Amino acid sequence: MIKMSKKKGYIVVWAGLGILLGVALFAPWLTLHDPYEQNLANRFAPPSAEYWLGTDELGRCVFSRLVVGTRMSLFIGAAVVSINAVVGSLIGLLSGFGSRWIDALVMGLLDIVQAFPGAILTLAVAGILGPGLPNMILALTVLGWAGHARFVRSMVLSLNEREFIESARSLGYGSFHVLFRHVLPNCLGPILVFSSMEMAGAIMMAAGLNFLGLGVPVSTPEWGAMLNQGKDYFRTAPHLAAFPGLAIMIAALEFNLLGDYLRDRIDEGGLIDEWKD
Amino acid sequence: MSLLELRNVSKVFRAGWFKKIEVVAVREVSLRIQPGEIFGLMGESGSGKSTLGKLALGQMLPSSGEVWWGVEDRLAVQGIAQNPYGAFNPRHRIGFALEEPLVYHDLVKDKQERRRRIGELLNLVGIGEECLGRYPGQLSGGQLQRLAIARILLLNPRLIVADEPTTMLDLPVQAQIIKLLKTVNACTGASILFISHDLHLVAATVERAGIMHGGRLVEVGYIQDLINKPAHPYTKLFVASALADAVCRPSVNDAFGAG
Amino acid sequence: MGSYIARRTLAAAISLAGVSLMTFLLVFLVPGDPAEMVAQARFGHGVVEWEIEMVRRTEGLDRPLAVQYLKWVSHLLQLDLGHSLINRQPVMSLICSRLPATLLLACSSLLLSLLAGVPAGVIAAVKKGTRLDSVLRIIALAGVSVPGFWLSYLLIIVFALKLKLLPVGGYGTLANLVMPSVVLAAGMAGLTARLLRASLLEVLQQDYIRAAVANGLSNSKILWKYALKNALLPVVTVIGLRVGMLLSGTVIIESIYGWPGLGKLMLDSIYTRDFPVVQGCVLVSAACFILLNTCVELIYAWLDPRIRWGTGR
Amino acid sequence: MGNRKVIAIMLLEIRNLTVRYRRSGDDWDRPAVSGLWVAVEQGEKLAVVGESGAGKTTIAHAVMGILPPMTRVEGEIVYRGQRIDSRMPEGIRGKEIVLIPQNAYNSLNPVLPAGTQLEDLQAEDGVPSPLRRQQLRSMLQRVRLTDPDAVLASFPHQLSGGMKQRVLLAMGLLREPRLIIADEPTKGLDPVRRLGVLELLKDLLAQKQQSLMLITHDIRAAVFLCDTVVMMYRGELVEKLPVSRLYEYSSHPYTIALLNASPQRGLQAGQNAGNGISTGGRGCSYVACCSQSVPVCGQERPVWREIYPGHLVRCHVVA
Repeated sequence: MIKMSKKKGYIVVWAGLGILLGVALFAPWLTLHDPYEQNLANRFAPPSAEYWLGTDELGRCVFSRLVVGTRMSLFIGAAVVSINAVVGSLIGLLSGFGSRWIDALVMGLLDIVQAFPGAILTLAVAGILGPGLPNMILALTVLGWAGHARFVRSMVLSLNEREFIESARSLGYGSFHVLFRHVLPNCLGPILVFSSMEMAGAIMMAAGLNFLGLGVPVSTPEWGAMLNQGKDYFRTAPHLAAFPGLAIMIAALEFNLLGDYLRDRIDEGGLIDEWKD
Repeated sequence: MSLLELRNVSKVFRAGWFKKIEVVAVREVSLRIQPGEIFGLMGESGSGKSTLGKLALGQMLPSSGEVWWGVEDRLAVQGIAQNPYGAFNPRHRIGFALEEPLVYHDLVKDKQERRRRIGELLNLVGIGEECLGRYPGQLSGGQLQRLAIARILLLNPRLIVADEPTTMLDLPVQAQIIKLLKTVNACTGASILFISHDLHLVAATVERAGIMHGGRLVEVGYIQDLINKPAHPYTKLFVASALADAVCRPSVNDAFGAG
Repeated sequence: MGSYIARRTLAAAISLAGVSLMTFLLVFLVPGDPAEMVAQARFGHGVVEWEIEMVRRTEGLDRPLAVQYLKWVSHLLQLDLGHSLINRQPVMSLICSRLPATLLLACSSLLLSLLAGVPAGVIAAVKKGTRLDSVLRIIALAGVSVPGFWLSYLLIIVFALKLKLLPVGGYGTLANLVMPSVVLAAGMAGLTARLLRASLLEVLQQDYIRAAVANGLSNSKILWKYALKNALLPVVTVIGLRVGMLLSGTVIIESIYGWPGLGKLMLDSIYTRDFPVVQGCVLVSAACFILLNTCVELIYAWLDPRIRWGTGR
Repeated sequence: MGNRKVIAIMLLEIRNLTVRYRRSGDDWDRPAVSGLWVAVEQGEKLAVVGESGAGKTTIAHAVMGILPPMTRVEGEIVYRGQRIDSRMPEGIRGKEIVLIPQNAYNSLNPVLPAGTQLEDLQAEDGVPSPLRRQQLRSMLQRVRLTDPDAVLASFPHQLSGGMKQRVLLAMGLLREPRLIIADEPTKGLDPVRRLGVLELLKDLLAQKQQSLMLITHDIRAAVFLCDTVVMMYRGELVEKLPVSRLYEYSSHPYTIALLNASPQRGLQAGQNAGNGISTGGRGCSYVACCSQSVPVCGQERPVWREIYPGHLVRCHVVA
């Protein structure tokens, strides 16, 4: 956003999101070659007009694999974040709005779950469960809901202090009505912001697991897995590791920027603080 | 029979983990409010008058003592908040916010009938129908406070607890809201518990009032008596402070007459 | 203050108890029968029924879960984390031999991230809206968004292979420490800069800063004495929480650079399915993390007098 | 007022001040203060009275030079013949002119003890450290804080609201300023505390011949403390008069409406208040809410008229 007005910066953010989603949706039509097709005669080819980003150790087109990998990476990220957001928000709402005992119970659980250094338990769970897409998503959601829950809880607590919630109660509305008609609509925007930033983290974490071979099968066209295969040849064919890594970084950057932008737009009354990155 | 009766009510707040801290906000207060009257509750900040308001609303339970309401339905006790800017959900249009209590409590089934009822009340509080399509953020504090009053009137309250309803508003708007509260009292016969730290405001609004200090209700009486012959030492101090810099004005004596 | 410390210590102990329970339960996530797994490790592949049964008896795996947990905790309290399935070494001594390397790496990268992140955050906030601010913000965001394992390879290619300035990996000298620390510090520094910028901008708008300006205090005094301490408060909490991120980062980075720390031990054990070691690593890193967070909270209390005196929050 | 020759020595003069805040990008708000002329003589006590949003605090911040960065300021602010609007010369801000800020709760730094914050001011003046405590003690006693040493050692959250306000007063008076700008010192106080603050201010100002610019919505406080009152409505001054004439002879419809709306006059609510129809910047700013407006009010901006020595009104109707 150097020398760019805020408005133009936002156009970049939306355009980036559009391109990422577009590539993920139309991946099969955007490839140059079949991403699974091996060509042992043409291994480790450097970037060229035919193979834009070169070929890998089995002669497969890196560009096409990256394009198809977008779909996989975004799908994993979106799946993980949606599960975390739904589970975490429900628990957070319950904790913030329910009785003191429920709140104490949930907070105790959160304190324990968040006493683990985030990714270490995820790694351990993924390692113990073994590779595979469902196992990986499970590992990423075992702890992931906790951040959402704590965030939504603190938001509900601060909304509870607001006059309009108090007056809704004194107008005789029941708890469910207050929760779903008054509290939740005021939480949705901030949850979206939080999720967008979580998405960046989830994409990176998933790529990390795939990089370690603890996620999807190694031959899958997925950014982390491609990096995993490319790392063995990084002295001779650095492009194999460079481009998937770049893709991960761009996707993470995009969702972080989107989160920043949405926060500027949505944040009313400072419900979202800078805690989440 | 009185509309609201507090019998020896106390409220204690407890905090602390290892060391227990106790704060007595309200101490053994007994008070009766008659149907149809406007009762003023004065005191400095921290005197416990807001806590007493919450007890009267039933938003809080007393630590000891009893609160009795002479009403059939809990909905007949309603409050007006200090901050009108926060009284409405920022995501709902005013029209929705006003219809919501009627729909939720199933008071008026017919949509046309609901519209008519809301229109009537808007007329009473002096606000045009065009505000129904607006969001709270687009309205001024005075307008929002009028709408908040209209909203509780939908529920036909018998007792309205107004806790500093004008402190966030400018002087002329303040006067309009006080006037409106008096109109509401006259038209619907609802009693009003008017809580304020401003003696002048209370004097211009109510007939009977009480003064709180340190959680106790130190004196209750007709407002003229409180001002002209205060009995309790704190009442004397309170009244003297409020009048101290106002004595030079010519119209001050008629002001209390006008109350 | 004394009661505050007591309260934090109690909370840390409760967390530690919860963490031990969850770590204990980790092993039951292993697909299949844990007894069979232990037997396989002990007797090689193709174990027979009586061997599994024997392991079940000797290891107490046939007892109720609560009994097993209590036994495990009682061993834990004697600092006994069991034995590796692979080389039969005590897990505790394995971890103790690896822990210093990881702590060294974590500390040096934490220091590095503060040295880069705090000035960057302050400069960006003071120069808000300028080109310098934009550049710093983009660098910070890139730091947060860059995958560490990828950055490692980029650095190796540039500094080890092309420029031949630093060794590709290994342990022992200061030169070995540079690249892994930089990689680990990148995300943390970006986060610190972003948080500090936002928090300082918020503080600079507060009434007490405006009052200090109106009182004619010099700009540098206002920034360093009046604003920065307030601005650091929220940052300290988040940094404490995010040190967990740093510890997690060591797992991958240590493996890439061949750094003989806890992270590499854990990853190697995951690959060889040596679960007692994995369990031990998780537990020890969680304990470190809890200890550290308790320290952070005490620092916070020292920074913020409102907490020190037991009022507020 | 602008064309009058100034004879008395003016301590502070604000000449044709216009301040606009930026909303975003090139979107500027309606001026918070527009075309404002005010002067404070040596020793004068002036009150600026208006409702919230009238632009009172903006004047105070403009004089102190602490407006937020995204603000457009036109006009001149002259202090003892020296312009201070574009660049504040050394040793004036916080020393010759001080601001007693509005929000006592958040105007002391929460992480520093009150004593440190006071001593930082002494350090600016080069007071040697051994003398500092003694000076502070006597200052705090002057603002009627009974236990100065305890206050000096306290963090702001340990002080009550009233004590914080007194510490802020002490900060302001510590350096013997010539002009004190007090921003809403009685806002939100109950009668007992309000009177305490007013009497304290009156005593303190009587001891030294300092000038005061009192910014308030509280007409009674203005009458209590000041000699001159200027009435402000939506960024413009509408009337200037000596306090002695306020109750009987105030003439501008807005001043009258405000006086009548106060509880002492039985709360006569005006016909209309604050729906703020724009006049397109041409007519009188009060025309939309005025009960006495005539057609010319909507077309022409009224000029100042002196209806009595020292009593100026800006209204078409008052002749």
